[in-house]
Amino acid sequence: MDLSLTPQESEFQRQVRRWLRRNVSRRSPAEEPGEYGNPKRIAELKQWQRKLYEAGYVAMGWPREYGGQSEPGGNRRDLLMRQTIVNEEMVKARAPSLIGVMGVQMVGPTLMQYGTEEQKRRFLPKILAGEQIWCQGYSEPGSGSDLASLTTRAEIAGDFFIVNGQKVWTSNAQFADWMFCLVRTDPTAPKHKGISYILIDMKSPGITVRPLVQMTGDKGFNEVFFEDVRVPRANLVGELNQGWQVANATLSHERNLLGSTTRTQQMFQGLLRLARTRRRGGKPVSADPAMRQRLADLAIRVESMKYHSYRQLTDLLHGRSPGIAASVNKLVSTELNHAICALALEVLGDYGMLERRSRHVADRGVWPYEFMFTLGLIIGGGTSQIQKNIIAERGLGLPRG
Amino acid sequence: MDLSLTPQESEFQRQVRRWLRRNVSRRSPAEEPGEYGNPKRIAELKQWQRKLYEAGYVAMGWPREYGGQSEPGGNRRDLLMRQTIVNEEMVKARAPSLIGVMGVQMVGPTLMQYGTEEQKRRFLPKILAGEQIWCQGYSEPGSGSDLASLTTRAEIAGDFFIVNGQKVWTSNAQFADWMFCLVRTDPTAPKHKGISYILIDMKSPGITVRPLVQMTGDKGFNEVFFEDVRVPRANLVGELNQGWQVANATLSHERNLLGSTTRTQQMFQGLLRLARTRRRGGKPVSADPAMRQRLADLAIRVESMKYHSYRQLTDLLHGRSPGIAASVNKLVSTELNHAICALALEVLGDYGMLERRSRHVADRGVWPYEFMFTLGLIIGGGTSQIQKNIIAERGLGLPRG
Amino acid sequence: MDFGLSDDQLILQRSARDLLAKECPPAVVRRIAEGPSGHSEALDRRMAEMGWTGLLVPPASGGLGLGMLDMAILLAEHGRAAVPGPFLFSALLATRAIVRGADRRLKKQWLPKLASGECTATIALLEESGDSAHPAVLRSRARRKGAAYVLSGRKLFVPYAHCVDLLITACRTSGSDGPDGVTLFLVDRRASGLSIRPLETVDRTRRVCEVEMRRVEVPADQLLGRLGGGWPVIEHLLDLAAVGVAADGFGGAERVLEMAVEYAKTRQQFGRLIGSFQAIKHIAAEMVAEIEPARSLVWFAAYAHDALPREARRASSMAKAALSEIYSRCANRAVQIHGGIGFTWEHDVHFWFKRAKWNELAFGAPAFHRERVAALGGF
Amino acid sequence: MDFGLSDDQLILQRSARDLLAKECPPAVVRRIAEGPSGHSEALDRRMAEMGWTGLLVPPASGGLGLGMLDMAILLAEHGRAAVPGPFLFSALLATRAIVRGADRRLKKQWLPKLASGECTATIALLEESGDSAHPAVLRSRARRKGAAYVLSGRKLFVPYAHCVDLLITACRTSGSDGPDGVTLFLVDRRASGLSIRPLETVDRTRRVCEVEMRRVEVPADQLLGRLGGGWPVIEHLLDLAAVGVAADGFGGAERVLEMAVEYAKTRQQFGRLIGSFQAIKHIAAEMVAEIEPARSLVWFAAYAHDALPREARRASSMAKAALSEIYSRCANRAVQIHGGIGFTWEHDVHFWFKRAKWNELAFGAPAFHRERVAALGGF
Repeated sequence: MDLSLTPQESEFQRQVRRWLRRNVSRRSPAEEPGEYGNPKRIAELKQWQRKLYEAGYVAMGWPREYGGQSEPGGNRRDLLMRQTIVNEEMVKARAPSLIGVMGVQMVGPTLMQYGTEEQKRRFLPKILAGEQIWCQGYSEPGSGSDLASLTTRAEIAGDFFIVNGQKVWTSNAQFADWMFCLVRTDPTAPKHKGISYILIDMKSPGITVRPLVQMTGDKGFNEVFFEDVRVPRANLVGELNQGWQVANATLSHERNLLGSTTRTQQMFQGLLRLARTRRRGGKPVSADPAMRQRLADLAIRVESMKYHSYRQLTDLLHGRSPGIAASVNKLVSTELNHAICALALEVLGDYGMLERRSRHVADRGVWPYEFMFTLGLIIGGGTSQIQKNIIAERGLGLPRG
Repeated sequence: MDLSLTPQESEFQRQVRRWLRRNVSRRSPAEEPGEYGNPKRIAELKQWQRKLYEAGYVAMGWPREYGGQSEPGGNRRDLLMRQTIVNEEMVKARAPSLIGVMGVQMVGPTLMQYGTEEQKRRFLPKILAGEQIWCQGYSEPGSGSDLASLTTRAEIAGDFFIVNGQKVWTSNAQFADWMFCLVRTDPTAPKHKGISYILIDMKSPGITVRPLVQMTGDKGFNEVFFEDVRVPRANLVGELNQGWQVANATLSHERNLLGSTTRTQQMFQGLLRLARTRRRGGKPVSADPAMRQRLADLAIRVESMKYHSYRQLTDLLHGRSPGIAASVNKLVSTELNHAICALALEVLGDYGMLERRSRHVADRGVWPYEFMFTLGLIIGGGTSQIQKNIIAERGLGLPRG
Repeated sequence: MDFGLSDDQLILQRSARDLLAKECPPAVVRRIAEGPSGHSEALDRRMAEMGWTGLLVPPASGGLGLGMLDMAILLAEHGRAAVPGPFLFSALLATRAIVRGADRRLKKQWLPKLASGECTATIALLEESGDSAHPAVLRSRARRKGAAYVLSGRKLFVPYAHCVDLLITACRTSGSDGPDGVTLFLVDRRASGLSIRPLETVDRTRRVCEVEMRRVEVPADQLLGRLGGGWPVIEHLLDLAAVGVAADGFGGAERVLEMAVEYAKTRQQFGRLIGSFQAIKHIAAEMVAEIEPARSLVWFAAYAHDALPREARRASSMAKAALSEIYSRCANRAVQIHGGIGFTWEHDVHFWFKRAKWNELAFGAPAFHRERVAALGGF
Repeated sequence: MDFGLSDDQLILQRSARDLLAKECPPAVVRRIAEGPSGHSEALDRRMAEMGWTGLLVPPASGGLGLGMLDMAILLAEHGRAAVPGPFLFSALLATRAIVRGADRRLKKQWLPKLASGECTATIALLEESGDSAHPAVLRSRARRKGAAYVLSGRKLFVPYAHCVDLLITACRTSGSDGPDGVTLFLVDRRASGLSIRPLETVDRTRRVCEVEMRRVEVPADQLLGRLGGGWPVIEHLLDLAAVGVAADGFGGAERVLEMAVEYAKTRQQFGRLIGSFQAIKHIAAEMVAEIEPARSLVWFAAYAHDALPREARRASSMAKAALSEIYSRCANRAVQIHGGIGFTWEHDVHFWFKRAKWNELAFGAPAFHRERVAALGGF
């Protein structure tokens, strides 16, 4: 165990800090609730990802030929470490996160594992540069937790799949360029065995995106309808009808993404600032002993997830398998984030119920927004119940129901 | 809604108080951990029940011909109210509870519903007077939560059942006179349809009682072995092979017993005394704001169960069905009692781990004892999981798994 | 000893449930929630016709002269239906402020109008500190000027100030920081110098406003009770608010449980109804186990206001602390049982989810009330 | 950046697990728990042979010279096995008290013997108040008399005082109520005037005693560190105890989870394995979700003692607060998964259940440590 940085890493950390100080604008803070509804903001965020990428700060661990910095020689451990430094400094600097995160963290790693050489070259560099925003076509109205029951079908006609059906809860579909999508290619096979994983250009004719309004009032996710949408067979990832396996790889990346501890730390810091500055009965809220208990309880849970992520990073550096860690991360982090927001609302009292557009709102309304949004994340990406099933069955080997 | 007592009830309350003041000895307090291991104490407690009974304070609502005070004319409501007053005053006076509680609260009501006239006359008066201590022969090594899978069998031979098999977790079997027992009388029928409910004299030849030691170190419950035990057919309650229905009546009484709120109130009062008298950092523990939050939280839960029991009493007085109330009572009360004990241990700190025999022990060691015992009650009488199943399926009509 | 509802109360409960099911179904809640004013005049009128606005008003002043338990029964139905509008603030809080605090003249002036629904009112207590428990944080001031008082200051989180007729407003009338310097005034919403700006809130079934008072002249005869005598009335109002919100929360918790159970009985996943999964069953059962005993806590607190005044404050805080958390937890679970659809605007459950949070935070969060329970219980 | 165990540490972990599985299986725990002394000389000797008693002793004094992380790894294995005996108090706390607080002479006198297991020690800090966090509650006194100090007073909850050789005892040596009046002495267990009475405890894998000191003469050269300099050492010991107990709790929590899972894989009810019920699965999964991240908290706290001393106190409290509750909750769930059998003396799980409670309460309950986390975090 050694949590210190090497002199090189420290130097790199200083570089990153300097760069962020220069490039993170005070006016475009990390936490802007519901920002994905605003086209101008989307353009800014794409621009921001390009800038980060050009500075060499996005997905460094990817192979050089696909836009990363990893060499066959094996600087991968070094790069993973640097990436961690970048991610941490971004949180500290309250920099906006990557708008193309589903590309970078979900479809990218999946393509590296299952994609053809041509697919990798075609998509990966653009994913990194923020040129291609991706969305995920998994859930359907009839298949949420029971993902494998999906019915969107893709029939093969010559060199194309002809896709018909509907997806739902598709975050970012309203501005995404591409979708990674699960479709049924063999309706006669058992449900897990007739699914394929294909990449769909969102500009294809026959696609209709209809925004769904979230309980926050934002249009963050969508219904996506496919009517005879033609998708080249070259966009198949992995084998035909073997999409379930590919999908699971992405799901695990999704769980890690939703279970990101940097986000949690950022939220807790915000809560602490709030509790220290808001006053009740003439004292800062953070001086109230009962409140201190609850703040400390959250602090401990946040810190344990931080060290837990260090441990997982170490495992990754050593090439050890993470097991069901992604499910634990997803389960714990989403519930923890929601708990942080709930306490923030309590700190705020009546102010906690003010909408972000309202006068007198605190922290631009991020707390009630995130309070709701984090509940959505407890549900999305596999509900807490599903994660518990996974942990019990795959992690502990308990028999399937 | 009217929580006041009538002048008659108030007068009765004063009578009860006076009686208890005269008859509750300071030296035989209510809370004597593990007292059922001690034969002298058992004799005392039987004596105490007889005294209570002779004073007219036990199961007043039972019909006069079976030892109660209820007349065909219909003074039952009045008696139920008086019984409630007695029960509350007994808690306040910290009087020992009934040793024959399983008779009075479980088999008694069941016999009144399902027993023959002869059975009622034979058993009920002795149950009340504390002459007959009863135990419950339900659980078996292979059938705990899945009670209906029991295998102790009773074959009919002339006027007798011949019983063979084994029961387990049989509280009080070591000194009980009688057992109400579930036996399989038709091994070929579906599991719920081949069970009968019979009454077994514990002095019958062929019965072996082997005490089990609880985690508290006490011998509170037992294994009971039956080897060709002859039980007269006259001891069958209800129809042959219809015992499951009878058993369920008893189970519901058991849940109410385990969910008794008077016990909960007594425990909470004890916790509060403790928190007010124990000191930390120069102040009573109850002055610590974080501790006050937790005490108040428990106080609220305790009080809500108290009023909840008033509501159930009112429903009973009006002859309304309690529905799944017994399951809610059992689930909530046992968890609440355990939580009260857990907080008491925290108030005590290192003192909380002292055994009842130890020097320096607080409150005669009742807290760690009850901390364990209440966990046993979360498990016994249908685990919390089983109660939740019942509430969901019978109460909410959710489909069976 | 009777811990139950009378026949009249059962009728009140039933008629309220029926009326609200008809006049305030989720579609109406949605329409009002999405609209600018946050209430429906038609619905408000219907409720007045039912006599609900006069529930607590003595018969002599044209009301039904009923008690807090009746009001709690009614408010539980409001909570079930998530009724939007000023009812809680007008028919319970403002009305009781006048019943309790005003002299005969003021009662005669206002109670008949409040009872009939001709006039509505609200209470303006909170200011920037967001703290209603400490008199010292009150900054608004009233100064005598001839036959009037001149009020200046800024109130926040004033429910429905934008649409009621009357604001019962707390101001400081002496140099003292203590409770004896606080006076209540009945302020006409249309008074000159008063500017009212709605604040946007997450719970769209409750609306609150910022109220700016710039030298607002209030006739001296609109002083409620004694000069400097406002604080005990405010404390009483907060107790009533605690019970009222708890009752609302009880009804709301029952409703979200029903919504969740209904959904679980129709939604299929993995080839079976999700309600057949033990995880879902147990979540629902835990909701029952919280809601059922809590009902009695609400009833008792309301009853205490009617019959056991010395227990009323503690019982009110108990009910508020418990129901705040229970409603929030139940709403959270109900959303989770609904899955993705529960997170959409399109589905109704979020209206209850947000109302649960408002209920939790307004009039003192659970920790505040628990500390009061401890203090009043002599811990 | 490496948040993991070194190869040496993995070997230590593996060899400890193997040894304890062999030498301290549940049958041995039971035998010791049911016996009067609460430890096994044979087992203690084996542990000394492994070098564990000297783990923290510098090589110059015959120890292994390893750090707190190594000790935490070892103690987690002790927790897994629920090892009874004075190890934690002797090899961690008393040893570190000497390593940290004693001068060269005392170190030379005691460390080699502690390292070899020839001598064992404990710490005698608590008194009737049961409070270790405030110097003011210390009542035992030591007065200089020639070449000796004379100690009088009563200590409570002194772990294994009945069987160790040396008691590191806190006494007041000045009139001051503050920390500067506290001094530590090395007291021979056989000293005249010392009477030791075991107290009966629920957790039979930990034994504590009452220690009465009646004019016990201790040579002045057995004063640990400076006169009046005991308090910082005590504070350091409490931090170490927090980490040590947390590590024990981590191992214990892992073990009860394993026991529960094993049982759920073999016990049938309703015609299926109980581990196939979603309710059981989810309870087990919740245990995993608590235990897994908590492991890192323990490692970090131990590592902080080795490498980041400024973070050590806060990290220790974090680990203690978290693992106290996690272990208790996991043990509770494990008993529940076992059902009735889990409530018997005959089944082993209760030894862990009780140890979890001891761990929770000793050296500061969770609320105490959370407040420290808040204070040290500048909340």
